[in-house]
Amino acid sequence: MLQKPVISASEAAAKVREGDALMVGGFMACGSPHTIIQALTEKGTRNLTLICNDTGVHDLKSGRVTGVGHLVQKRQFRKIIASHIGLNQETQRQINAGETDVTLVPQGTLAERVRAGGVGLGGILTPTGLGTEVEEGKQVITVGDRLFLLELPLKADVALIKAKKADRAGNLVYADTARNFNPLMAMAASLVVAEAEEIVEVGEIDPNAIHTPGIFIDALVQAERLEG
Amino acid sequence: MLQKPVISASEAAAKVREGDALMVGGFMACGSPHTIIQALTEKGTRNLTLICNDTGVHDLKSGRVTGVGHLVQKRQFRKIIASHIGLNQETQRQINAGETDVTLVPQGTLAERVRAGGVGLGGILTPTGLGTEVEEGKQVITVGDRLFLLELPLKADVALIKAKKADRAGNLVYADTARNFNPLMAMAASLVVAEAEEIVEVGEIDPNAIHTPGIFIDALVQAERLEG
Amino acid sequence: MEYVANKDNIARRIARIFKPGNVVNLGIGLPTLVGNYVPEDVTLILQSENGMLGLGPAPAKGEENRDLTNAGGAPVTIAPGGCYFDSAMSFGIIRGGHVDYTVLGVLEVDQEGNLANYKIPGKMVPGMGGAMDLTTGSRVVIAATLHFEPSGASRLKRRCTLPLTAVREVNLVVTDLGLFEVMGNRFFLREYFEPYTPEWIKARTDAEIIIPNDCRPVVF
Amino acid sequence: MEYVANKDNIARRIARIFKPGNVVNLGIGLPTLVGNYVPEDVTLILQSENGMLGLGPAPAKGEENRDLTNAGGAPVTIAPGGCYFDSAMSFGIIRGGHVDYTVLGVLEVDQEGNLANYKIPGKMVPGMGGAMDLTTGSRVVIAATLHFEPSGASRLKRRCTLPLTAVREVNLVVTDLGLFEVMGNRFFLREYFEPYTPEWIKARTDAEIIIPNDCRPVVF
Repeated sequence: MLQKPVISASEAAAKVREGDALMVGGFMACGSPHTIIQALTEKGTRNLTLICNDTGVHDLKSGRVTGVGHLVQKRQFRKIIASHIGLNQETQRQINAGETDVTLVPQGTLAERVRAGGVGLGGILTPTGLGTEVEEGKQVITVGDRLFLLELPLKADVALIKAKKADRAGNLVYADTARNFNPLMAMAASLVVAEAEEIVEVGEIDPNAIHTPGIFIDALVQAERLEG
Repeated sequence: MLQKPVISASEAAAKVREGDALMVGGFMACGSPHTIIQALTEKGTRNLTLICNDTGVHDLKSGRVTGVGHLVQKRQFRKIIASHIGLNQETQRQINAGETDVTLVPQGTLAERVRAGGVGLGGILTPTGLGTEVEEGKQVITVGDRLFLLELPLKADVALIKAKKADRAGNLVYADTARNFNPLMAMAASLVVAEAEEIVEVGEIDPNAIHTPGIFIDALVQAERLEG
Repeated sequence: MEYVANKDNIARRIARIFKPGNVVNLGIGLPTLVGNYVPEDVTLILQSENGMLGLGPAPAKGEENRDLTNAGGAPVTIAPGGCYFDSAMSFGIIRGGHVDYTVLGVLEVDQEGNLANYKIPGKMVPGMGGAMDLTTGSRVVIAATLHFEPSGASRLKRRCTLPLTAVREVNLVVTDLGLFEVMGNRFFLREYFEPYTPEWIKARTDAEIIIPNDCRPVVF
Repeated sequence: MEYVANKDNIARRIARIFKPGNVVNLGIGLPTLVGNYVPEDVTLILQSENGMLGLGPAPAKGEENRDLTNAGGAPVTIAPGGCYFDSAMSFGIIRGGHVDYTVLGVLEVDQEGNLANYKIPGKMVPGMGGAMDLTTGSRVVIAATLHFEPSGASRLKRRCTLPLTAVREVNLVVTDLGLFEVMGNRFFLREYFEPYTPEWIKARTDAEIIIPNDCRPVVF
């Protein structure tokens, strides 16, 4: 089994290019790759499209910012695809000011769209969003006497994800609710960098306990920043 | 967390009724619930529809039969949905004799259809089977400049699955390649009985290592027959 | 008779709907209160859409696990027999009909069973998060809400005016005035909180309300 | 010149196509032989569609694990760094384009890149198993087959006559006569096995064969 390179957070950030579609794992910053996010914030790469469950927290009063909220704050995104932005007041401000294009996607649909991108489906039919604004512009497919929305796959140029443990072959194990979108995004991007709290030798993880097979992972980063 | 009943194999078999759609886990009998299969063979319930990856082995010369092949041999199915029947000569014979209606489904499509049934999707779009006999009678959906087959969800009345270990809440862990269709079928049937080699107390399985959440499981059976 | 907002009554009444072993998703905010009132002999399996079954209470100060939060990002614990999974599985559980009850707050709910809770155009666009899937997929959808908006208008409408979260998915509405069942494009007042009376409630509610013969006061 | 069937030559030539780290699925039968000839310095990651990456060699007698088989149901082992998953993930890997090469046997393959290997109507209906997904999803599809049917007809056709497994998905065909690339609805003979000559091969093959200037003998 070939070993995957272990690179620095700034090397990981350098793999994200102007204009890229970028998936970032995490749910309200739980399970986000904070070390790489910090490096990407410092690098300041712009015109990115973000695909993420949410945009973390940004409280304009207290100044508290978490997760990909740091990248939003530096206006590195021209477009955001997320299910929830309610706790990030800066995202809300950017929408109202017309600075950033935000598309809201139901969370379960977002998960299936990312999965579909990873597993080669041309789309999935879901009842979620029928009869709501989410239906706008979409094919409605009839199956028997039921209607469904056709939701299309999402793919990205780069996915930045976070694991609890990785082996050198790139096999990943996540912890608790920090799993969330990480295993889905691992499948759906051309280049995938996984930040891990612990990087162990090949063979040290039970093959039945691996959540993400190493073949999806292009490089590993040792996590240094576990919150933020 | 409520405990799930541990029942006998014959009690499990009695839950399958004449005419039921029945999912059975396993891949060439690896990971099949052999103890329950034996009980159901003895009970002889008929007119069932089988949904299974394959029909195991049945070598008419040697008389060797494995997995759901035992049920095929007793002609308990009027319909079989599977991806492969090549090593079961009795299934082949029943097709040729017009005794059993067999629908062949590409294996990846079968997996996604069972998953779709379990996770509430109205269908999935796959490129697999386009331009082949698999396309017959199906909606072809255009997305951009690509064509896909619309494949519909599969559900069952009863699923009989096999785990390595279960806790009393029904949480399951599978071993090695004996996992295969078991976790998918666990989600897609009205009633799910899991046969397990080991049944432990709640709390004895790491919540991050659980493959199938206990909420899907209605009853457990202690495995006694591990092959066949 | 004067109206006094009472969130706890809503939570207490909803808490008595469940049976042991039910799989329940409690939304952030008012619905979270429901957890405080579930009878001791009713063990629920709480689903949290960020990826767990067996959601437990908040940890003691200093015992927080940064990898274990609820859907609002707050630290929680896991109950014995619980487990973790990814977001596709989490919403597979939800969309697939494996959640018995979802309890969620609303901005508006109408007598057709529509609800609105994710967007006030031009004002607030928090996003639907998991709400659209939860309302579409759960077997029973319970809207938990104060009966009146701050302006005094009832949140129970003939027709929602805000962008919908889901169409015809609400089964029960529990407010601090009573418990309403949505049936045949009407609200049926099944129970009411004393000292309010069915007539008082009907008079102050925008939507059409049916008062069946067996309508009765809530008894705890 | 007399034709002598030679499966090993097919396997040996295919085995030299891969680069270290490639994810490869080898079908049951002839393709399985390929594993015997992969150079020692080329570590492949073998995918087995019944649910594993890191397929290892057969276990020693008495060391079989009944929970660990290949897609044919035969006992195997797992290589270091390998892992297990369910059938949805397995075919997600395949359909999603994460398998670099799939090698599979065929009954017929044609110059448009179509292949047939799962059904002879009225005679044999084993089912497609994973073959349709493997040919549709893998980045490069290699058909591995003896050049001739038992009847003497070539398996490389202008147009398949049997029910198709996949349409226009075959990239390479390796037979015991040579290595053919499918391009622009033709077979390009890139390499041939001596003592056969390109002209000899072309004369005995049903399909249209282009012999490019740089066509050369296979050298091991």
